[in-house]
Amino acid sequence: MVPEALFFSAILFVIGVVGVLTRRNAIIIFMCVELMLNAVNLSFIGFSRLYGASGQVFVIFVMSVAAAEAAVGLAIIIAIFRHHETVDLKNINLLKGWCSNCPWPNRVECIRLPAPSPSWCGCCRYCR
Amino acid sequence: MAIQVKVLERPIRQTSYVRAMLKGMAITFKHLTNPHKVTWQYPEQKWDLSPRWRGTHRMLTDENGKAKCVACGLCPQICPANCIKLVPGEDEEGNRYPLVYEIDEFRCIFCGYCQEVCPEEAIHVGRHYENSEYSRAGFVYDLERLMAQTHPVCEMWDPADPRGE
Amino acid sequence: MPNGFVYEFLFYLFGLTAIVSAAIFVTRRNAVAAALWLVNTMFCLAALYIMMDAQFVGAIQVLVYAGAIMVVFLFVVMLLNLGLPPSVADIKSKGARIIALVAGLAMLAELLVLARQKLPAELPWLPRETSVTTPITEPLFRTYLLPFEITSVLLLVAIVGAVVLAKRRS
Amino acid sequence: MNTYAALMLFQHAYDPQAPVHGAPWLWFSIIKILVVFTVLMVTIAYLTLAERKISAWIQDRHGPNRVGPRGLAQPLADGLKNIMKEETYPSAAYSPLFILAPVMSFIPALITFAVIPFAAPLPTPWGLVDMSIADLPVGFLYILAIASLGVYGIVLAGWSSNNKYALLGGLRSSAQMVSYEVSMGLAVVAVLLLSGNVSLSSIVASQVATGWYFFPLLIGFFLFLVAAFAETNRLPFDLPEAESELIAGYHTEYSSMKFSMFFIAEYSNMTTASARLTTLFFGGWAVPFWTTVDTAPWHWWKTVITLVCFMIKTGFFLFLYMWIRWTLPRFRYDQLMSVGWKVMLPIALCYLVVMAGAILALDAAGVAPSARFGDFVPTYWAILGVLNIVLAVLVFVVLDRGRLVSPASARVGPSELAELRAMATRGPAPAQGD
Repeated sequence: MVPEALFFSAILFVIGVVGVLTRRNAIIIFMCVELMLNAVNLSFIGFSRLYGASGQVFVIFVMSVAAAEAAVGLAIIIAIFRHHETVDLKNINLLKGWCSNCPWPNRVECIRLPAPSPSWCGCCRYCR
Repeated sequence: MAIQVKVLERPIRQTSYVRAMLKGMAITFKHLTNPHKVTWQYPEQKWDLSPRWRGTHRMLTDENGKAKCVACGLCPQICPANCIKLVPGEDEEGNRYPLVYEIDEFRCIFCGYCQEVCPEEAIHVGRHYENSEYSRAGFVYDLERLMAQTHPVCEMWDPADPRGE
Repeated sequence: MPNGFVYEFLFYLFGLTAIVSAAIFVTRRNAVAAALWLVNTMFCLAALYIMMDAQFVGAIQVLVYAGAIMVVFLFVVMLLNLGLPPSVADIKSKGARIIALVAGLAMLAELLVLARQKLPAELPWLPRETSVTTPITEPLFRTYLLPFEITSVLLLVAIVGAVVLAKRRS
Repeated sequence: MNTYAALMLFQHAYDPQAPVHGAPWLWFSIIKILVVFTVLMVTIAYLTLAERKISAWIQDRHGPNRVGPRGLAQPLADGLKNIMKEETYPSAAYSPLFILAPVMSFIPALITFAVIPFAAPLPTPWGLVDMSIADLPVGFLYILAIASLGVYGIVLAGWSSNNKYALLGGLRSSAQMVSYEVSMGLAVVAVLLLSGNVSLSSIVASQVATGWYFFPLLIGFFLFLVAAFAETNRLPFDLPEAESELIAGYHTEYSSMKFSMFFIAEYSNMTTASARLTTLFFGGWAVPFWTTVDTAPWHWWKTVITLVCFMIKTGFFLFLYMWIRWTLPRFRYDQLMSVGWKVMLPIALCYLVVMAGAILALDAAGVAPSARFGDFVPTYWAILGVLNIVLAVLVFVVLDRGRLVSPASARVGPSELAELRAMATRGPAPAQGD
């Protein structure tokens, strides 16, 4: 049954990767990452049938790391949502800077960008 | 309106939640095992009505089985809810009697003025409260129905003490 | 017993259900429905773990993933009111989708090639009388004691970090 | 060969005192599932009647007594009414999940019972039949895992109804259940430390051997009891469905049989929680002071007696649920959260450390778990029990001074309190305006 388990694990992992690449909802991307971790866990369990119970120990480590990751990641998403009122990754691009006509209260900190269209920078919900 | 503030000082021994909880559970257990219950088992066990209870009406009859009413018109006159409909008639001997006598028990406020004002002591409010119908029309009691009621009538005052002293 | 027809049938059933619900999960626009499909995948994985003689991990999988992590996800979705669809548009351009598909297929091919390595024979199953936790506790608390302790510190750090991040500054 | 001879052949092929296996095992499992399901559903139906009767008696009333003799057919009437009522679907609801939610709360509540051993094993001509549907080797973890799934039904019901009260109920319940699950899990780790196994049948067996765990694990039992109340959303923790604040919380929008399923889920959660308390702390099906019944060789009358014993113990906890419901008022939400995180969790953690230390110390001192003082008092049991009583005195007398459940005024700082006191002594303020 181990080859089948590895096969399932590979497909699940790839589904997770494709999800991360194509989705823009931060929460769903997060869940895709969890799916990838699960796929890896499945192959660990499969290998523990071949090499002994250490694989199961690693699954437990992966689960605790996933739990920690979920806690911190969701906290980050909540913090971003408070600021931007969206979880769309298209709008979460702080590193790009801010446009000049952004009505966001922090406009004074904005960097004036040589943007192709002066009315759009996607930095917040007003100039999406 | 002035606001008055009172700061409660609670002794430390009263603030324990667990002890208060156990005390409360003892109280409820005492009630649980107490055989004395306060519920009235209604259809079997009925409430004793006061002699002055004013419920749905009843028309008294004379020894010939006819209504005592002489259609004088005082009760529709005094009725504050205007719920009594009376059409008087007169037979060949000159006795007045009600052709139509209807009381809308939904409009009635059970003040008992009709009984008080009736010179023949014909219309009475009764000691009765179990009246349910399938339609609103069923609550318009006509003369036959008023005469067919058998429940005891209200005593507007104690005959031994008519002025309520 | 582990090689009967019923066993194989159930193994494939759970595996395929896991894959199908994972595929449905990545295509849902509604975040709550997506989360539930993911929970279904995790259940099927727990069943697979149990069928591969890892009962303890199977139970922990349901307890931690389905019972705690996904509930927290749902909680956040509900708290931020992100459940209903039109809030987020996904990557629509054909080019990006093709790139994602190609990348996925390449990775799948790579993984399948790796999985075709010659595998050693499977270990015997644990006898029914032994406690299922014993084979895990030995490596967990002896061989991997240091990683275990580091994980506990990591969890502590994560708790503090989550509280600090999500706290509303007044 | 006639049928009787075939039966005799089968009978000789199996040993009545060895575990049943093969095809008879499958048949017995199916029979056990059907019987347990039926008994559980009937129990739940009559629990609703018991709840109403007990509430009535506590409030000096008679309770339902119209349908059938002494009201015993009332559950049937209720069920019939719920089936015949109209189902309503709110137009704004997300209907797939709206329909799924009652199912999701119903199923975990029922399948928890699968691992609970409810009687001594029954010897049959085909072998020894375990009196639990599936005696999983990870039985205890299974219970924790399934119990943590109960929250889904409530959360989904709250979210899919598209109603703000329902949503708040769902949010509250998910926060509440996640918080109390932690202390629930930690409180029973002590049980696992004592029994040394996570399978429920071996937990019961070790309680038969060394005495029931409620005494040596008194505080663990108390924590588990409180957490079980919180997990089942019963008073004083019924915040998710607080009528006065949230109408009915997550099931505001549900009617007829779908509402009924939430109700059944609540009562079957209560039943399984009581059965869990019985199994983990009160010796499961073991009969007190009668070791003949609790040990092999098994016989059918032993199964019957232990089954009755299990039912009595579970029934006691069910009664406790109702008794507490009709005694205590509901917590405020901040009290609930602070009890969960600031009281239960630290106590559970400290308790775990103390108990692990005590067990380690006893082991180091060379006290065997089976050692006994005199003739029948088990040493382990007595020493840990005394330790727990000391701890209980510490917790309930020293700590419980308006801190476990604090009034609103506890959050007023000393300076504000002084201000309030000054205002109080000044007397009524002069009237404003005219």
